[in-house]
Amino acid sequence: MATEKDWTHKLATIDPRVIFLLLLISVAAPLLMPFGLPVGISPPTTSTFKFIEGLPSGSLVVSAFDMSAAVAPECYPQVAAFTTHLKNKNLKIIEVAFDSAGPMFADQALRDVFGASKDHPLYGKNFINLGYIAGGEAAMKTFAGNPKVIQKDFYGKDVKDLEIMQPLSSARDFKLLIVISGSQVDNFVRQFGDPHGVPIVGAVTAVLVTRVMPYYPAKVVGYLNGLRGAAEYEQLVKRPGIALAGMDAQSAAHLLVIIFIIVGNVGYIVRKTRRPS
Amino acid sequence: MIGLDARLVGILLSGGLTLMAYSFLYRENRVSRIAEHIYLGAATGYGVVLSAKYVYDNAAVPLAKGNTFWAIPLLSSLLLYFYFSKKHFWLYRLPTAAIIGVGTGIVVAADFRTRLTEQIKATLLPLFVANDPYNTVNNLIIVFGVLGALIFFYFSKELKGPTRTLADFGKYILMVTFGASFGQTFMARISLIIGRVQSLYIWPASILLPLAAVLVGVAIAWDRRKQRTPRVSAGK
Amino acid sequence: MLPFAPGVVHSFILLVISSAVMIVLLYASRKGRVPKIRKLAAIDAIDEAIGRATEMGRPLHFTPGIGDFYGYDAPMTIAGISVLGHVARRVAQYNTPLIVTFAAPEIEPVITDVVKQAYLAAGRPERFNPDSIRFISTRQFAYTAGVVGILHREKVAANLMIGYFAGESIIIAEAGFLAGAIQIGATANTYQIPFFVVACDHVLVSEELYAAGAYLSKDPVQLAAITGQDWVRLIAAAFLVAGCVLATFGISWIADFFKM
Amino acid sequence: MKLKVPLAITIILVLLQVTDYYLKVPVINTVAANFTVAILVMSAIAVGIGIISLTRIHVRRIVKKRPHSLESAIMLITLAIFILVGAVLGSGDPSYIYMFQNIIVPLDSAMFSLAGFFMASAAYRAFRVRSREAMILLVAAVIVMLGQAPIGEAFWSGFPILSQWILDVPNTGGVRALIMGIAIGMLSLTIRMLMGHEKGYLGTGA
Repeated sequence: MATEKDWTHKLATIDPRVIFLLLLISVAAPLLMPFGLPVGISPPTTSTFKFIEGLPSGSLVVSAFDMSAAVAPECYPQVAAFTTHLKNKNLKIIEVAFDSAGPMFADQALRDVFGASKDHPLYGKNFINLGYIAGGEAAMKTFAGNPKVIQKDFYGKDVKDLEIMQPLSSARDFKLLIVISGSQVDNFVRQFGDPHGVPIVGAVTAVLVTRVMPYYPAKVVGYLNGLRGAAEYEQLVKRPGIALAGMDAQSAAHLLVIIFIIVGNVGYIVRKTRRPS
Repeated sequence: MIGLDARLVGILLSGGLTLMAYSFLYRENRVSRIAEHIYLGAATGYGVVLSAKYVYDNAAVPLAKGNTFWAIPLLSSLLLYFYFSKKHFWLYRLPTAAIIGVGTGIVVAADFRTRLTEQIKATLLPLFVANDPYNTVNNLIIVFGVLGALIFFYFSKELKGPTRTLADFGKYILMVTFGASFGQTFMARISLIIGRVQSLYIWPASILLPLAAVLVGVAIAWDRRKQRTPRVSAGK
Repeated sequence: MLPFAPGVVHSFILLVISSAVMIVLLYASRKGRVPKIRKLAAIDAIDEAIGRATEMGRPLHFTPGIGDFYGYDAPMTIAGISVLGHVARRVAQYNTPLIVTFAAPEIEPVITDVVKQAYLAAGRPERFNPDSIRFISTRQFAYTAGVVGILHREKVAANLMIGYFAGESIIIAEAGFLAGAIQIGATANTYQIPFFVVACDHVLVSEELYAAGAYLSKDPVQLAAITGQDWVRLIAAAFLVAGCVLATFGISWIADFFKM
Repeated sequence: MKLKVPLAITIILVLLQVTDYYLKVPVINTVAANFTVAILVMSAIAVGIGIISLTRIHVRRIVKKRPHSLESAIMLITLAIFILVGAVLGSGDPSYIYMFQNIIVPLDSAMFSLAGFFMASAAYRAFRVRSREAMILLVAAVIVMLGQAPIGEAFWSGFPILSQWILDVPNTGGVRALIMGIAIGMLSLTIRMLMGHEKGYLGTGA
């Protein structure tokens, strides 16, 4: 008979805090001492890269920051990677946020990639940070219908005086919409993709990928899958960054959890097979 | 402007708050409670400022410039505040009904298309692809998976016979979906932990790490002394 | 011919048919046709959870999630509030402590109204405690932090999460588990369902959320709406089967209809 | 009156938005667009309700000297600081951004990252081979995890391919069925609302 003190019981009922501690160590250690496992590049990342490569120089691209600060560790490395790509291809970038934290990251991306945001000589000409529009999907609909509905940019400048906004009348003028999101892309497909035919690229958290896939490749032309997608894109734009560094920590953490799942099942199965005897 | 010192203080502050929040993983305690309440105050206050800015920029300014349309939402939303009145409580329902009407209307119209008819359209796959067993099998799994999972939710009666088999297949497909979604999310959440750990490795936040380790050690020793009986395992 | 937006005709036709089917069923039930619905274990478990909190004399926590009244989350919030009405009536009868938390301030008046009316309907208006209705924060994870704190500090016995949830679902559900609460999760946000599946005792999967309020009301007219869901489901399935069979033989009638 | 008027407002606006989506009628499209912006402003104004009741709860807790009143005081002080600084300096001011970056951002990420820890403990506990369903759930989750992290590829190069197949084929089927069902459920709820049977959202408790 299996008793309460039995080893199988112990295996099946490990204190969650032991798991928490080991998980923390498995993430923290490889960040200090990376072991450098190779990262392959997946097709959706390649198609994202190719689509942006194929845009004629000077095309208008909208980066929609529907991201909260909480998903920044996953999404911001993506933003940095593709903003670099947009800059290298000399495309015009309109940054707009549908989450209140978005404008800060939009600003940070400009500073990281261009070296400055609102004080950059090309601000208002090659890129702009329109700031946050409250109201979720309803706001997206309004913006898609008339991007000039926004009166002032994030820094309080009058938007109508800025060169980049002049040719805009509706979302039809956008050559690409990059959705940076940890919540959903369906709303962007509904308000930009379906009614205005704007191609969409998802710079999304790994969670969201299952929700993006039904739209790929018809409405969503490509997507980056969380931190891994960022690590892949960093390789494509030849700008290795924090995403690549994090991949070893990912490997260790995944391995740890799978080991715990196995251990738990060993305890469970042994107890179950013993019981009838 | 913000100088170097402010930057260091910022790193220390955010590192400290991260560790305070993480102390919850050991157990709910005063330190984690303080972090929680700082967070509640800061985040809510920030939300208020952004909402106020939105109303000011997008309604108050246009109204002041003579666009009278904006008086409608501004005034009608004041009815929401009758919520605090005992007598005319119900007046809050008028603006709420408007928000719900518009909010639901937008989503129900678009969703019926995006989530139902577009999905049917995407699933109209041939059940047999000549000389391509791989795609034939995939199509069959998708089509019967969708049908099975749809039927699985059938509310009107318990299913029997072949429809039961189809619904069971649907149930298994749903389980695969849930498992896959869970597996995919895990990487995302680990990314968040990576982000936090990386921020703690930056000097001077790194000096907090040994401090935190000592405090947790003391807390564990304290708890052990207090109750010599074995602690609850696995939660419940 | 109506001036349709491009590519929506098929959807409009199906919307009209589906709505018509549901409306006809509602009218039929008003005339006394009582629809049959199978037992939905996860929804029945709501009453079990209330019973458990009552026995233990500890609070029941209810949250409609972080949703508000517009956009994608609106219907889930509304469905959650509909269940809250039922829950509040029960806890009013049993005098179980109730805590309702939420993240969108505009839903506060509705929630207060629903809970107050429920206490009134149960004949116990004096038992209503205004402190039980708690707006936490508009910000997603600040809300989460607040709820997690409440689950532990107030020793919640039953935790009902019924409405719109996003990334916080696993945090609230696992914190509820660690606090020892019996838990029911319900959301139509598909990619959060797995977290409720692993951490909750019972889960209302996607559309069951929308059926829950009607099911609990036991009102024949509302139950008819659930039957309506089944009819529309069968219509969708019929289109699928016909379309796939035709597609197998290279006939694209149905596919063409969906391009209209 | 107290119910019929709000119900009428809801019905009219739902129908207006549905018509707006399907039909190109300039008058309707313009009116509908104006309403969508108007409700954004209205819900932004509603934030005041939250602040009033939040303050009420915490002040009451402090005044009545209930447990955790120190925490309540901390909450109210931080709340006041964030509102006042934002109101005086504006939300784009460097100091305000500094406060946001160093207080809200780390707490946002720390709180969200708890999900990683909790997924690990939940997976350990729930992924047991108790039934056929549980086994399928477990196997799918583990394969996809191995397909995601580079370590999976290091074990067997097939993991990413198998994981991608799971995501592309069975998962697509499952997700489609779920979201189709949701659209149907949502329609059913809306019809119940419009027919005046589902009144919970008007505060009458279903």
